[in-house]
Parts: sequence; C-alpha cells; structure tokens
Amino acid sequence: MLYWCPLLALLGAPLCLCQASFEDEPDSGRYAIEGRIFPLSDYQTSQANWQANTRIHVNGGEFIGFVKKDGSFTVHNVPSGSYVLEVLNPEYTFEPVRVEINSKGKYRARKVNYIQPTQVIQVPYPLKMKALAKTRYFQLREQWRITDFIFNPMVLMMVLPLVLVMLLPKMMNDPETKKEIDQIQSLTNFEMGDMTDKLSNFLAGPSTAQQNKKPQKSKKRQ
Amino acid sequence: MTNLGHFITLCATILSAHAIYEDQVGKFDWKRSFIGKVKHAQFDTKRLIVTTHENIIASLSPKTGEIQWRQLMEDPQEHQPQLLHLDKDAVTVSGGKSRFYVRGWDAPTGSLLWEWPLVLDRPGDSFWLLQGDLLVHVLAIKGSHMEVTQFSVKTGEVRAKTRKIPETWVSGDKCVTANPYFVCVFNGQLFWLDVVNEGGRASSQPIQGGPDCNLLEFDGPKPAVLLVRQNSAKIVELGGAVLPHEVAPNAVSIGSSVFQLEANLDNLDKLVRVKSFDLVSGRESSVEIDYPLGLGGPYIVSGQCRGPACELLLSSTDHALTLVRLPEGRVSWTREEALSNIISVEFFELPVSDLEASIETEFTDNDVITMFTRRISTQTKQLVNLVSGQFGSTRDDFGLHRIIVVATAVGKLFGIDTLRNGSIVWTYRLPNVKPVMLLVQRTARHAPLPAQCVLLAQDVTTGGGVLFAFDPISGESRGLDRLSYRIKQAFVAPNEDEEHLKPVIVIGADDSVRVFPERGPKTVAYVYTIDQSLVQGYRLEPDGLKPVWNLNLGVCDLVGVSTRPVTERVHSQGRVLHDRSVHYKYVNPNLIALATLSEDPVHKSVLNVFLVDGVTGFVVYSTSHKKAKGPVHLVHSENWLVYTFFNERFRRTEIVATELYEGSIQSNSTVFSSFAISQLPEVKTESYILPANPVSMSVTLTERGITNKFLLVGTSSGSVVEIPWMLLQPRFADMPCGPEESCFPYMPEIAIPPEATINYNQTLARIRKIAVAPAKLESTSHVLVHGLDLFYTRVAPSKTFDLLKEDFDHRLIVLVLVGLVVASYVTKYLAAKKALRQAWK
Amino acid sequence: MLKILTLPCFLFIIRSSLASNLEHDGWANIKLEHCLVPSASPVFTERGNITIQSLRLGQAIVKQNPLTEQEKNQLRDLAAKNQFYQIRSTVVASDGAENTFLSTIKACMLAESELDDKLSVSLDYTGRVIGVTLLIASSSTCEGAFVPLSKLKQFTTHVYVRHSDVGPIPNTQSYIEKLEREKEARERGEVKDNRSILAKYWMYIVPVVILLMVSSMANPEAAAGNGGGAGR
Amino acid sequence: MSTKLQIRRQKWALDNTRNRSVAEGLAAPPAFSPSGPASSSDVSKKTDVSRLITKKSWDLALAPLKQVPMNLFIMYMAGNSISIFPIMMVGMLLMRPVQAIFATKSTFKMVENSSAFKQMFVYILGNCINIGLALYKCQSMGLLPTHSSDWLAFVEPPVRLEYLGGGVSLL
Repeated sequence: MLYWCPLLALLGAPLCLCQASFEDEPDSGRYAIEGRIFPLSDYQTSQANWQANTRIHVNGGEFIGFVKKDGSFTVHNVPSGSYVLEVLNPEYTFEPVRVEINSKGKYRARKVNYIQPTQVIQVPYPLKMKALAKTRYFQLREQWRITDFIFNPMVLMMVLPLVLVMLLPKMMNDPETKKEIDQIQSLTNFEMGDMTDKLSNFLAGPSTAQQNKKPQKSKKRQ
Repeated sequence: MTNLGHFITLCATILSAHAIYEDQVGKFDWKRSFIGKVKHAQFDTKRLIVTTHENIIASLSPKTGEIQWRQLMEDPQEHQPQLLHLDKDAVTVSGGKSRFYVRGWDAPTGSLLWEWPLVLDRPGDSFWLLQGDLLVHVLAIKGSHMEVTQFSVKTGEVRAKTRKIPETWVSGDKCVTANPYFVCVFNGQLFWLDVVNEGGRASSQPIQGGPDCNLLEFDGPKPAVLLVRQNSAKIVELGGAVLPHEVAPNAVSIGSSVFQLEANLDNLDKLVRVKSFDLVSGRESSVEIDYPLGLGGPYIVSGQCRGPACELLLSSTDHALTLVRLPEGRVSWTREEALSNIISVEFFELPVSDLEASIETEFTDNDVITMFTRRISTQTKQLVNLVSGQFGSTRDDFGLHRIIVVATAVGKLFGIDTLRNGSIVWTYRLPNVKPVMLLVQRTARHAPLPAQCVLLAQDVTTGGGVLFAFDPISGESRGLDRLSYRIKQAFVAPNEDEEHLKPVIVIGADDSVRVFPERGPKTVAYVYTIDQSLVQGYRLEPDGLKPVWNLNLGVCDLVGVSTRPVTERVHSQGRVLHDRSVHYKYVNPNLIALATLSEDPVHKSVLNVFLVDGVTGFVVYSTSHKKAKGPVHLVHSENWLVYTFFNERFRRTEIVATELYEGSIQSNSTVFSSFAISQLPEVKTESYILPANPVSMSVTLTERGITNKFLLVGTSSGSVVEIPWMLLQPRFADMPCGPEESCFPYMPEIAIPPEATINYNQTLARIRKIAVAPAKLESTSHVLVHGLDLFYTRVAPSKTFDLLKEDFDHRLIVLVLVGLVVASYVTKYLAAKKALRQAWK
Repeated sequence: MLKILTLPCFLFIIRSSLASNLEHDGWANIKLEHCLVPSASPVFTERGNITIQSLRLGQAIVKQNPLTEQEKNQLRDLAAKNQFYQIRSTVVASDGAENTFLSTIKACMLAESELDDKLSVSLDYTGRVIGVTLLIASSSTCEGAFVPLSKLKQFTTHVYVRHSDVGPIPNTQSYIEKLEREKEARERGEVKDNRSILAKYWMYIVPVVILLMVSSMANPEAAAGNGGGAGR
Repeated sequence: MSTKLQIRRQKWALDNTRNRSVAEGLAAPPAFSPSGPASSSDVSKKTDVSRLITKKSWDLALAPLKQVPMNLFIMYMAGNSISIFPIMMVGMLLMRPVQAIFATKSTFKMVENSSAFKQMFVYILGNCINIGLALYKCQSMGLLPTHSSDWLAFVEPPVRLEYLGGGVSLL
C-alpha cells in the first residue's frame, strides 16, 4: 500500500514527498482510504461513463474521492478517526461502509449500523463496494389487468348475485318447485302471523276472537 | 399487536405513495445546473474546459454553452483551483493554504485519470507552473526566500529536490508566473527567475511607475507579463523590452494577437467593442459586439482563434459567462452564473390576464351594444388562446404558474418562470450591492394594483442600507433608496395601507425607525435582535424603539434561528387522542427557536436549543444535547420544532422532534397574546436517527394548512428527501399505533426510501437552501432547491386530493356512460318485444 | 363545560425540581427593580430581593416591601392607561458573575391579578441564569383596567427556577428488544395473526352469504330460515 | 323448532294437523250459530267490520315494534367497522322510521277509526324506538359528533394580538 505523506527528513528540503508505508512512518497523521467499485453487470451498458458520475463521500463530503476508469478510488488526506464512506451514483444504490483508522494507521472497515454502533461486522479492506441494486425512484403505474378485475372481491360480490338472478327465473319455470315455494310461503306466513295476530286481537278488544282467526291467516303485511 | 413487518410495508406504501411516476419526469419539475464564476478556461476543439471559484472543473459545449460534464472538487471555502492546463488531458491543481490536490481528467468524459495530494508543512503563497509533464511548485515566503520543487505531474514523484532560493524580492502578493519564469515586482523593479530549468539566475529590470504597480499573467508567444498601472497596462516581455502598446488590464493574447475590450460609446446598441492587434504584424482591428444589456462589465477570460475566426470567452462582474464569435461580434450564448449563489427567494402569483381584467370592467358601460361587442371580442380572444394553447404570463386556475424572484449574491435579481423549464423572465442588476433578503409588500391578488417587492441590501463599499422596490412580475424598478446609515433590522409590518401595500419598517443602527413608504400606517410591533449570545427584544412604538426584554445565552456560537413562516396557517388547533378527546396545540406565532453550540470541558461541545417567546422574552422550553456537533438545522412550524445535529458519542446524525401542547383545555380560543400565559405548555419530544447528512431543512407550506406536513431535507449526497411529519411526531404513550391507526409505531431510525427523493436521479450539487411556497391548490406546495444547481418541483404531501388523477381516463368514463344509456334503450326495446310475444301466446 | 369552569383557571405546572440534571448546584441572588413611570429613559426603583439558595432545588426566599402610596398610585395609573410595567433584575450568581435582565408585562394584567406575579428564572444546562421573565398567569389580556388601590398592596411573587431539559436520545434499546422478540417468535413459527376470523376471511364469507341469501329463494331449506327476515 | 321435519311431513300429510285437533276443530253443524239467536246478523256484521278495522290498525301500529328484534339482529351483524355495507344498513335503519313517522297520516288514512289516535301514538313510539336504536348504532360506530374532537375542524385559529419581526442583522 502506497500513500503520500510529508516527511521532515531532509535538511534544507523541508518539503519532500516520499513513498512510505505506515509501518515506517507511524505519526504522519494523514491517511488514504482506498477501495474499488464493482459495478453491476448491466452497469457498463446502461451508463457508459459511470466513473465520471460516481463520487465518493467521506463523512458527507468532508473528504471526497473520484473513481478512476478501472473503478478504483482513493480518498486522500484523511486524519485518523472513524468515517462513513458512501458511494454516490444517481442510478445505483451502494451500501455505506464505516472505515476506522486508528492513530497507528491501522484500518478497519465495517458495516454501518446506526442503531447498534458498537456492533462490528467487518468487511474487507481495501474496500470492495458493490452496487446493491438499481435505485427505484419512481412509483410504478398500476396496469389494468382483466384478472385483477375479475378476482376483485367486490366484483365477485356483484357478479355472483347477478348470475343467480339470471338463473333463478329459469329454475322457477319448473312447476314443481313453484308449488313448493308457494307452500313454504304460506306456511311461514301462518307461523309469523300467529303471534302478531294474537297481540293485535288482544288490543282490538276481547270480543269474538276465534271467529275471525281463519280468514286473517293469509293476510300479509307489507 | 404491532407487527414490525407490517409496519415497514405500511411505511413503504405510504412513502411510495408520494413518489412520482416515471412518465412525470420533467412534467412540472426542472433543473438548471451552474458552475459559478469562471477562474480559468481553456479551449479544445470540441469543448471548453473551465475551472471556477466554486472549485469546479467543467466542460462546456462551445456551441451552446451546455455543461457536458462537471466535477465538484473540495469545499470552495478552503480550496480554490490554482492551475488548469489542457493538453490531451485536463490537469488541475486545486487547494489552498497548505493542502493541494493535483488531478488529471479525461477531457471527453470527465472521469479521473490520476490524482495525488500534496501537503505543505508551512503556509505560504503557492505558485504553479506546468511544462510538459513537469509540475513546478513555487512556495514564496515573503521577503525571505522561495522553495521550488518539481514533480512528475502524473505520479507526484519528485523530479528534483526542493531548491531553497534565498531572494528578498519574493513578495507573494505581487508575483505571477510566466512560463518558465517566476516574476515579481519589488521596489520599482521587475525580478524574474527561471524555475523550470535548474541553475537559472534571477534577473531584474527597472520599471517606471510607483509602488501601486501590479502584475498580471499574460500568456503571450514569448514569456511576458502585464504590468498594470491604474487603468492601463503594458506588456513586458521578460528579458526583452516593454512593448509600446498601451493595453487595457483585461488584455488577453491568443496566438500572436492581443485582444481587449473597450466601452463603445459611439453605438448605444452595441456597448462593447473588441479591439485586437497583432504583436508580429502590428495589424489592428476592432469589432463591435452585441453584448446583451443587463449584464455587468465584461472581461476576457480566454479565447481561441482558427484563422480569422475567433471565439472569446467573456466573464462579467455579475458572473455571467458569454461566448462571443469574431469577426461577426455575435454572442453565441450566455450563462447566468449568478444563479449559482442565491441569497433570497420569493414566489409570486401572476396577475389576472388582460382578458379577465377586461371582463371585470365589462359592465361599466351602459350601452348594451358596446357591452355585447366587448363580450364577443373577449370570448373570441379566449377561444383563440385556448386553441393556440397560449397561456402567457397570466394566472392559472390553481396558482401553479408562478414567478420566482431570486436575489443573488452579486446583486442581480432574476424573475424565473416555474413553467417552461425555468426560463428567465427578467433580470435586474444592482451594482455594488450585497442582497440580504426579499420582502413582499403586495402580492398580485389586489388587481388592478400590481405586486410589489422590496430587496433589502447592503452597499458593498459603505455598508449602508439599500432598499430597492420593484415589480416582481415585470422586473421594473419602483425606486431605489440608498440609506446613509446601516440597517439594524428590517421587516414587513402586518397592516396594509389603503393600497394594500404593507410598509417596510427599517431600524437603523442608531435605533432610528423609518417606514417605507413614508406615509405607511403606524404600527405597534415587537422586534428582536440577536447579537452573538445576546438576544434583545424591543417594542416598536410610533415614537421609537423601546427595549422590552433581553436574554444572555452565555459564551456560545449561535448556529440556528428559526421562526414560523409568516404566511403559515394552522388549520387544526389540536390533536385527537384515541379516546376522541382533543389535546390542544400551543400555537404561538411569536416563538423563536434558537440553537447554540457551546464548548464544555467535560462534554466537548453542547447543543442548546431554546424556544423563546419573542414578545415577552420568556424561555418556553430549553434543552441540551451533550457531545453534539454541528451542522445544526432547525425548522419551526405550527406547534413543533425539528432539529438535526451530529451526535459525536454514537457518531450518527440525530433528528429531534419537539411538540408543544396546551393540554385538554384551550385557554383562549379567540385571541392569542404572548402576555397571557395561563399554563406552561406541555412538551413532548422524540428523537430519531437520520441515516443521512442534512445540509438544509425545510417544511412544506400549503394555502390553508389542512394538508399533512412534510419535512424536506436536503442531504450532502445531493438528494432532497421528504419525511412525513407524522413519522417524527412525538408519540403519546397511551395511544395505540398500528396499521389501522393514523400513527406509526416508533422506529428509532427514520427510513429514507429512494422513492422519497423528490429530485429522483437529478443529483443537486451543494444544496444551500430549500424555499417553499403554497400554491392556490391546497394539496400542493412549490419547492425551489437552490445551491449550485437550481431545482424546482411541486410536492403534494397528501397527494393531490383536490385534483383528478392525471391518468384519469375521461374517454373511458364517457364511453361507459354512453354504453350504459344505449344498453338500457336496447334492453327496453327487447323487453317490450318479449312482453308482446308472450301476450300473443 | 362545568368542569372547565370549576377548575382553578391559572394552573402553573411546576416541573419537579428534584429531577434536575444540574451537575453543580449553586445559588443566585436577584435584585429586582421596577419602573413605574413610563419614559424614554426609564428610571428603576427598588422592588425587592430574591435569593435562590439552591438552583437545583429551586427554593427561593422572596423579600419585597409593601408598596408605598405613591407607588400604588403610579401603578394604578399605568394600569388605567394600558401601559407597561417593566422590571430589571440583576442576577449575581455563585461564581460572582453579574447579569442584568429586563422583562416587561402589561400593567393592567398585574393590577388585575392583585399583584400576584410569577418570576421565571431560566437556566442553561450548566446552571447559569440566561433570562429572568416576569409573568402573570392569566388566560386573557386586558386593554387598560382601573383597579382600586386597596387591591394593590404587596407583591406576592412566586419564583420558578426552570432548568434545561436533557435532550432525548433515540430509543434503540426497546427497538432491538422488539426485533429480537419477533425473531424468536418467527423461529418458533408463531407469528400470530390475531385478527378475527371475520376480518381475515371476509372476502370469502361475504360472497358465500350472498350466495346463500339469493339462493334462499330457490332452496327450500334455507328459505325457511330466512323467511322470517324476508317476511317483513 | 324443526321446520324441516314439518315440511317433510307436509309433503304427504296434507291438512293433517287441522284434522287431528279434534277438541276444537270439529266443524260446526249447519245452521249452528255460536253467538246464539239473539244477535242479529246485521249488528254482528257491523261490529265485525269495525273490529276488523281496529285490529288492522293495531296491526299497523305494532309493526314498527315488531321490527325491533330484527333491527337488533341486523345491528349486531353489521359490526362497528365503517365500510359501505354497515353504513348502508345504518342508513336504512335510520331513514325508514323517519320516513314512516312522516307518513303516519297517510298510513292510517285507510283505517278511519275513532281510536286511531292511540294506534298512531304506538306507531310513532315504535318508530321512535327504532330511531333510537339506529342512533345507538351510530354512537357505537362513532358516527355521532359527541366528542370535542368532532368539532375540532371548526375551531378557528386565534387572532394574534402581537406581531413580531426582525431577526436579521445587517450590522
């Protein structure tokens, strides 16, 4: 792993850039976060220039990084601490990663969990950022399908009785059933009429109750 | 009882219910992208690469001026582009103070090719030079020495050790680079040193003129600089002679020609003239250009010539970018880059159309025939308009067509149409003015009186107050008032005069009170001022300003102030509990929400939030969060307050909702007075985790306040997400929440589904503020997000319940109705036929 | 409605001072001065002295002299002319810091309440006084009032020391517990749908019922049962 | 009661029941008059008709009361959720008695009788009971505006007495 750091080594040349790894240079103070983006397979085709449209934000833009042609990125000049690294692309969603750099320059990357900040699920470092899915910004328009319509319970509730209404008169044409129905109706009338008649008879007056009973039997109230 | 899975799906459905459909893209929203004031520009055959003061590198199309690609580098507050070089790839050096980034960009696509950082261990003035793939950095330590380092531009490898060259003439502020030299002017002498090739020695040459001489870069055929003295300049070829030509300080050399701009006083239509002369042949020419009116004073940034045809890129004092083609002198395109930095936004309804106005005046005549002819003529006009589909700048039925008036940081006002992709209706430039805010004196509702708006601004040079009244619809001036004193406070008084004009009350630094217009009605109002941690309240009486209350918040940084929008209406005065009783809201229109951050030895920094009554100074509520960090965003609306901050202990952004209630009895249902406080409001709070970095926060506003409220949160990732207030509203402990109830069960982390992004995939750069205004349609709010980009859309938090769905099929319903009528007649006929047949049986 | 009327109208809810989150307790001494003559440059005269012995507990000792005749008359005039009564409080805290605060109320409200006023002393999280506000507990204002002198005798001031709340933090603990409970329940395969049968299967029940009802005309068995309802 | 059995029996045992009740069911012999010879046919016919009318009017008057158990059953069936069918049912429950009360006059027009006043009173009472039931149903469904929350939408925002401005500082 290579990164740049200022070195106060050379006299008369206070500014010098050198290649060093953090084992050699423990207190440089500035680190680089590295990683690579692995686009979805359809990425290349749908967004030919995806590298230019993708940005890396560390702590919401406190530090930024750009993506090179091969998908790799480096965020420079990051002091030790804990950072949330996000990959921003308008079309694809990436999962953010928390990167922790301790004062000795050791890196640790883990999943972001705001609810349980102490929970550590480590992910490999240098980061491998994979697109989760294409971002769905839009609502889908409901499409009218005949099956939806037919199996709608409301429609079923309406259609079934309609069918029955159409079928029943056909069944009624059968003389035998007709007779039966008539019978039932007369019977039920008799039963229901009985109680109420008694009451109204009672209220109408005590005289000659029995005589009028029979003719009233077929009376039907509306 | 509450099923989590259930709830999540419920949330998803509720949120997604507000998302737009894919076919609605661009139907009522638009986005305009900007780059800011241009710093460097380089022409290529197919593109124009620029870097700007916003620390941006962008590629523009030379034909149309459209942005081909744009890359935002670090925060422009601390980082500025230092160098732009376009060869095959574009090379930028950006940074400031002691941190720099050197980057190479692929010119056609804008993707990064290589990048390396440079950290200096001491501050100084840095100068950069690029020759081939050698990048030279010169660090000038004033009056002592300079340090020269050479790098390989692609890898950052040090080519040659840092040379420390002790030269006393190094001054820093009066130095430029002229490839391969580093040039300074010092003590009336011009010094230069070859910094690319080692072993060069400093040379010097005396120059005429006093100490007020300045140096400018000049990219001529030979290494040269521009020596500027007051308003004229001379070209000095290094190691050569001072050229005899007297040129303007904005002179630019393209090839062997020198171009400069001059004011053209001969032709009032074409105010600017390009003068050029060839350094070799000495041939001079001059072209008048039709420079657009309303733009500020121009200067040449860059140019390119192909034979006699030249293209000049002009920038102006109002940050507009113009491409001029020579020799025709024609302006190819203009970009209004002032819009990249907006200070204040107001939405204005359009006036009623002339047609409708003429209908209103129709019955003034007594003559029947003239009335009749007038009616016929107006209605034919209406018909013509309807057929031709012209609507013009007139009010529509739902108040969805508005004029957005924006005041930009450079002092230019714009009127922008909400329809037609945000085209600019008018502009007005106020030179030397720093706008502060727009104040609405009269809306367009009082026809035939036109709307009136006042820009409150500050003079750049004197700091005195400036009041500029104008018609927001046409952009016409109604008078400019330059005050001789500084303005302490200014606001619009609530009471209108007989012309429906609300007076602007201006309080000077000496506590003097002035009313604009002067004959405006006298008002009694309360005013508050915030000076660091001292909050003061005053009562404004006809005879002056009287201090009423004060608070001392202690040693702290004020990080946020929020008051309720003046136009906000609260429709519901209470919240219904589950037993169908009412918990009345404490709706105090005079509340000020303040947020401060103070240092604490134990808790690092502490966020304090105060709710102060602005009339009595009573601290209604105060709270504090320990180990909290900015940025803090506050939104106060109705009876609630929402604020966000960064919790350093858990390293996450938290959002807190606070709600105030009076209780089950409304103490006074007719009038509200801050003096009458019978009971301390009951405070309910709830805190959540926000999995985003907010950069701006706002709340939707509707005409009558019936519609649900949405919080609009602009995030650092460039999206603006809507969060229903219901999701944040503090829960009542005894109130059941679930799929059937009108509240959501508590979830500590606010879910932000992608459907909640109102700007869908139109990422917005560096969002600064979100301006909201109600439409005439109750369900809808206008939203303008501004920052580097401008994005306008409409949001309907409760969906457009007062409109038919746009996919409502009118034809289908007509078809069904016609079908039913026909079917009933047919069946009637058939039934009659059948009855007849049966009768015959 | 009756309940509302019988309730003591001016209820001041006092937050329990014992639950205060102050880290260091302290005391404060407040010197109260008031202005009874309205003028451009107000003149303040002494009104009394308040000592808060413990900011944490909020206990205050109020020492105020009865009003003199002249003061009574001035106050009555202020109230009658609907003018403002202003106090200036000088707070000396335990660390010696001195701060002056202004507060203004309507004089007529003070007179109508018979000089029963409340003094709200707001503290920040460290226990520093940030503001002193005079309040009258009332649900309505007045536009000038004439109050007899007999009612303006002496201030009965209640001091409320108001602390800064501790900001809420997201309640993640119960949420995690809830998640775990649900996870357990799912493992046990007992995700109970505790809606009633009718609520769950209404879309199947309703067509069946309707079918039954309609076919009752044809089906003699069902007809007998439904006949009662239809016979109306 | 097992109606099913009865019906089955009916199919083959016609009029069986009537014949079996010997005690009272025997047909009167010809020319037998139970009321005795004293009553003249003319008078008896008259009283008979008026009695019939009274009885008929009592029938009418009691009709709403007889609906009460049925309505209770419907109410129970409808449930307390607010959806289209329960609302339709409650609407019917409420509308029918109201309409009936308004149509009392015309209902009793056909039974011109001196005692119609009493019947009318009972009729209206019965309808009122039905309305009461319907209102109770509305109440239990939460349709009656009896809580303060039902009037919340009509509470106007209070007029603000003081106006506050400022906050921006240009100093």
